[in-house]
Amino acid sequence: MDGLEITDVSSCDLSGRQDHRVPGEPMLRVRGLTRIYGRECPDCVPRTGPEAGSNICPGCGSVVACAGVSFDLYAGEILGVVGESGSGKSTLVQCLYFDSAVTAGEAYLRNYREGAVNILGSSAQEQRHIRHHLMGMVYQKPHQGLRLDCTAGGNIAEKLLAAEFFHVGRIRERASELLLRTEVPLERMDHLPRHFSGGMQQRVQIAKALANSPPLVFLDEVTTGLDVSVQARVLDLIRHLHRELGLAMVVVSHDLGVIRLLTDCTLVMKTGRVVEAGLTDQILGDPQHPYTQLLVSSLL
Amino acid sequence: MGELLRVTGLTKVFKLHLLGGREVVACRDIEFVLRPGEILGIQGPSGAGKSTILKCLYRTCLATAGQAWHRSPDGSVDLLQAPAQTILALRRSEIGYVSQFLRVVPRVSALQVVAEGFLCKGWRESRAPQEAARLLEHLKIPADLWEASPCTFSGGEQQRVNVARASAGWPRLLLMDEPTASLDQESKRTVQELILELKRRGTSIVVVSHDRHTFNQITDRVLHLNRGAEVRAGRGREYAKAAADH
Amino acid sequence: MGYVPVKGGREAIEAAEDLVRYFRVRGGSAPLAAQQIQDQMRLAVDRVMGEGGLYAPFHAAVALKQAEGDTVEASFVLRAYRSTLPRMGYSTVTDTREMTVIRRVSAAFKDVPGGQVLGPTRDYSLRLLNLELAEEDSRQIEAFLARYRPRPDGGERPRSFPKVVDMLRAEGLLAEYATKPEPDVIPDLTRQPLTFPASRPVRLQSMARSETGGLMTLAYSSMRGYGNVHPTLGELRVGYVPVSVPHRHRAGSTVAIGRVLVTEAEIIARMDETEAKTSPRFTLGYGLCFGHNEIKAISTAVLDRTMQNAAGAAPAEDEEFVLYHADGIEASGFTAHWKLPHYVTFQSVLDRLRRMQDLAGEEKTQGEDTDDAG
Amino acid sequence: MLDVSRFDPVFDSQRVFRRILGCMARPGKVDFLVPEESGFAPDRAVVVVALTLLDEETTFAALGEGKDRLARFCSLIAGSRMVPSGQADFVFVSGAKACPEITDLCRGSLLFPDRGATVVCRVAALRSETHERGVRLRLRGPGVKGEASLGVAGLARENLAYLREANNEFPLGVDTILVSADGRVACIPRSARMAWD
Amino acid sequence: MPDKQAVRPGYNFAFLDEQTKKEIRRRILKAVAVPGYQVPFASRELPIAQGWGTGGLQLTLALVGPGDVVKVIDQGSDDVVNAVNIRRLLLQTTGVKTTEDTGAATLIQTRHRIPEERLREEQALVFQVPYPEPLRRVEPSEVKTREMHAEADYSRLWVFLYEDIVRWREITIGAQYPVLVNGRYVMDPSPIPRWDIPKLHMAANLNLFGAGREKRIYAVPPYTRVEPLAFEDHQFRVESFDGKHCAVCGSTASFLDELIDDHTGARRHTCSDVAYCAKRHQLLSENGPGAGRQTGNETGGGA
Repeated sequence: MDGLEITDVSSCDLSGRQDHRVPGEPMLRVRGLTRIYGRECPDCVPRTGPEAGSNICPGCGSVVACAGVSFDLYAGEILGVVGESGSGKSTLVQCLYFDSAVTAGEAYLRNYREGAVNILGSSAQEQRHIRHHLMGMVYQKPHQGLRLDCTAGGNIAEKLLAAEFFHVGRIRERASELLLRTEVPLERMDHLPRHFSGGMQQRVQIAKALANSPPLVFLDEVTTGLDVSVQARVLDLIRHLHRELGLAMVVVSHDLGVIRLLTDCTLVMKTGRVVEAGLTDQILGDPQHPYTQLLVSSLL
Repeated sequence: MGELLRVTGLTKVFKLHLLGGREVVACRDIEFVLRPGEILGIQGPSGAGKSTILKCLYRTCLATAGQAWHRSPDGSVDLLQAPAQTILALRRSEIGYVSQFLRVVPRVSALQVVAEGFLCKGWRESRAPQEAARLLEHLKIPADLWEASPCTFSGGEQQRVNVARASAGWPRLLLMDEPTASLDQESKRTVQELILELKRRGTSIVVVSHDRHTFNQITDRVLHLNRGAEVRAGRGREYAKAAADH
Repeated sequence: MGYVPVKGGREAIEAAEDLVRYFRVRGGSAPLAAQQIQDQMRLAVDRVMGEGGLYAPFHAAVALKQAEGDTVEASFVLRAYRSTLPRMGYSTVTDTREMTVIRRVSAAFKDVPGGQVLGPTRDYSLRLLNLELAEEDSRQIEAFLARYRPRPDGGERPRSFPKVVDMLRAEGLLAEYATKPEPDVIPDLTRQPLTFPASRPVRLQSMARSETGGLMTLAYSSMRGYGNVHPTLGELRVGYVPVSVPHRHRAGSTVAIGRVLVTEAEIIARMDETEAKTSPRFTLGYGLCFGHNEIKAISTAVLDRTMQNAAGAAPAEDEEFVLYHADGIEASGFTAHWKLPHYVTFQSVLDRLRRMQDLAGEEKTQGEDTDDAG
Repeated sequence: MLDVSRFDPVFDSQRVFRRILGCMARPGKVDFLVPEESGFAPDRAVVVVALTLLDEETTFAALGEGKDRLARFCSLIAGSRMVPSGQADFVFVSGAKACPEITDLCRGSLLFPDRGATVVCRVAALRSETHERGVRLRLRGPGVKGEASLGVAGLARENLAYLREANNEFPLGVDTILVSADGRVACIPRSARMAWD
Repeated sequence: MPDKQAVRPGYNFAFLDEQTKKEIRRRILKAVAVPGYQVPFASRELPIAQGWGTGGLQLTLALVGPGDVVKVIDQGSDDVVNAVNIRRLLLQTTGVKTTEDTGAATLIQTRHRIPEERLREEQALVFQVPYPEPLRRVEPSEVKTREMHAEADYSRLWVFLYEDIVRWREITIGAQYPVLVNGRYVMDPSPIPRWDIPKLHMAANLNLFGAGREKRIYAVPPYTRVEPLAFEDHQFRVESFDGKHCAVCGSTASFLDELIDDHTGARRHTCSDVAYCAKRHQLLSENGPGAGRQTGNETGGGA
């Protein structure tokens, strides 16, 4: 055949091949996650949500930030969470990263005690341990995830030190590696992020979140507020790191473009509930729920 | 001879909430069988639901009813119902899809786009770019474009990258939606050759095309949607034979 | 060797104590009687009782004498004395409506039921240095007392008044009373550790013992805008309240054991934004302290309200900041502790600095070597 | 129950406290609270602990055998308030019978682990070596050089298991003062790692 | 036996009332049970200023009994004014026996030093603590530092140390070096020099810490792991007295004070632990050079 010289499959080295067919146990299992701010009453959940058109309980005035959220996240997968502001998507990741307490619900992490323990019910010291060893978080605003008065290297060190990595030389090696990867000039390592541009701060934050190679990373509106060109660079970086490190990620964004670019599966949230869940290209191509159709139609 | 894919009762009704819940039937009760190594064409007028069938199979659309049993080495999977993770795994390992338009991430090079197809099918990091290069070369994408993002390419070039990406790693099942649309004659020929090479390597293909010529050249059998979904033999077999003789 | 280790600390301390005494009496004037201080340095005594956390005017007067008039030092002496006293029991809740008022003003209403009672105040006196006082003798005092007759609407005559805040409350303009105290049992700050978040009774107790100047500074920062609550003085009262304790053997009945002079301030502050459910209402800041100390009571009330600001960032809105820093005994003790020897810590820091200098020196030398090589 | 007037509130409580402290600081160490020859009622050692540590500012609960007598005593003499065992600062238990409530006692919080309860547990006898009638505890952790051994008679193994469960997430937990009928004391702070035969 | 004559009439034994002592005793037991954790306590005002040892003193007053022999030191010396003052209060309110001999004491109250002489199992060392919170360096809020302890979240302190090294090539903390107790709590050892830190690790004696103004009690029981925070490649170091020795007893294995001669301006060094120095000095003068076996800081010294 002219022009077509393709190695035969039989001679192809497939030793790196993994069995993709059987996803096995999910890396993170979330069931019925609920977070209510306020006094709470028995009506809070039944009388709020997409049908009620509000997440404020008419009975007691509590805010049902999210309720009954369940999903599975598999190793190496990127899950998107999309919805307008106030839909509860940020609360969801904040709860999973233990920044906010949950009102109800369970979550199991495969590599924490064989996935047998509800991490949302664990004590604060266990949760701290989990988030230092098994999780990373990138917040919307760099100052939420960075200490602007500590050096860039110090910020990365913080995550490593929390995971009991007590060797200055190796910390600096690892920090250099991460900064290189996130395209932050190495000579900025001992400078304060306070003086960095927004995009560079965000890249330092990503480097910090990934410092101890967590299997699970949360990204909360990480490109919101960045210039378009910087946005593209940050998204690129995330994709690149994901492919390279095989992390599982939960990406929260109100921007469907970001969701389409990064994620495999998506949850669509409205007034604290998941109204639709599925493969991202299906959600974008064939949205089922009226709200999702509205969301997608406003994108296209 | 066996079956790779058996589709029964595939129906898709779009419910348009923004239009007051109007329902649009895209296709109804589609049935067909795809055998290993076979190329099945789907033909019909615009709006007959050809693309929808492919989308339902690839799960970018949710079928309203029906089944689509795909036989994979680990057992049979109903592509219309399987959990998202199974679909994702199948997409990575054995099902490819050529959409009508290429949609890629900006700033990612053409070579990388295609290499990723190899990587996720288990090729080694060191080999994938070579394989990707060969595919691009075959599809006559000029080498000086490989490092550029396909976003900047012409429509024809984009479409060839699209085909290359879906073909990367030799999927067991390939769903092609207008693979030769917007291509010049020579490019069409190149793509047709690649399709036949895929078939030679064991890939089974479902193809939707308006291009009667391509269709006639490559398909083994054709599903006619406008005639009550009748299936008849295509002429691809002979074309393939001719090409091989050539 | 000529070196003698530090010895003789005890002798030095004793000599210093003698010197203190000498400095007090060397002028040769007649010794001050504690009673004189109690009578004539009334406000200093009140301040010492408040900050010392012990209602004991005579002891406070002695403490003032011992401290040569330094109120912080005198309160410290009084508090230390208090530590030796066993806790006999707790009084029942005292209702300040039962106060025998000697002074009462409201800035909220022109004509307040019961009227404004200026009482013993300097607020409207011209602050002219009164040199006649330098010459004051007992004959003049006797003459004044013979002339002075308490007026029917003031002075020592007991009266009680309706509370301004009760009137506002009756009109629904002010938040209701909590149905019960915040914690079931009112905690005692002097017996239980201060932890955060602190309950309101703990905050109020803590401020009642705080240093007047410290509280005033913090409250002033709020008034100037750092966490401003826009206060209006609803009512300021000075007077005597009865103190009762539960009867030892007869459950339910109480025994009156005396009365104490207190100053109470209630400030009415801006509407509360957290209780959006109910119709908007004024909020209240409350302050009470021993003795006659209006600055302290008002400062306490302003801070009480300021600390209730949710999610405030100003120092006066941060209960930890206010309660940890306003205690005069603690602050003065630590301020004074810098006078203690720190030889060891300084030696240790010196060691670090020398080491850093050595390292910097090494670096410099290495740099020069490189220069030479180049 | 005992002659309270013979307990000097200043000097006896100081002495008893120092002994309890010595034992708390050295898990496994056995000391005397009351002279061996004093021949007081078996509960005297418990009462001495109560007089030393309880007052109006503490709460307590009494579980198991003799709880009513003890409760009366603690409220009357020490002025301590009786509350449900899950809220009590001090919980008196009798060691011989299984006492599952041990796992539901206040274990403090991560912010304030010191709010965890103190268990005062009555046992038959305490020896720093194996006791012929009892269980041999092996203790490790702060206060112990290597491993300490403690022989306890009259302590149900279930209670040891309950204690271990109550102390399974340091720094949360309860601290135990074991007092024996013959006036001895030994302690198991929550920091101790415990094993038994 | 206590010296009844020295006791000032009208005061409780050991100054504090019994309820107060009980409260402090209960807190001490909790402090011992949770090594390194700071137990809040109500803290009373004493007749010495807060910041001058009221925390340590309250512990000592709650511990002391007629059978005790008490030693009080400040900066290693029994005769510094603050130590004298505290001893005076103890004497006036308890009549208890005091000593300068470390070995003879049952109870030692100290400010800023641990005696050079190794303490024994039955001895208790009470530290006066100005600031009990090791995290105050990086976080001013008590609410937040308490949370950090609750979650064993010490990374910010570690970052502080890391940045110190990046900036100065070494950790700059002089005295009051933070330590990890029993692998769980980071603790402030009070402003003792780094020299004394190794003495806390697996010590035979009970160590109690009291902060009166800050109202905290904490403890390190005997035989408890106490590890200074350090990096694998930046080890903890004690103060260096390389080539220096005590001008009085010749010791090269004790923490030295630096003295400047009034007349000549020359620098000399003497033992900071005066009682230790005196003991060695006496041995030397009785038995000649070589007799003063160095009993002190074998682990810390010279490192």
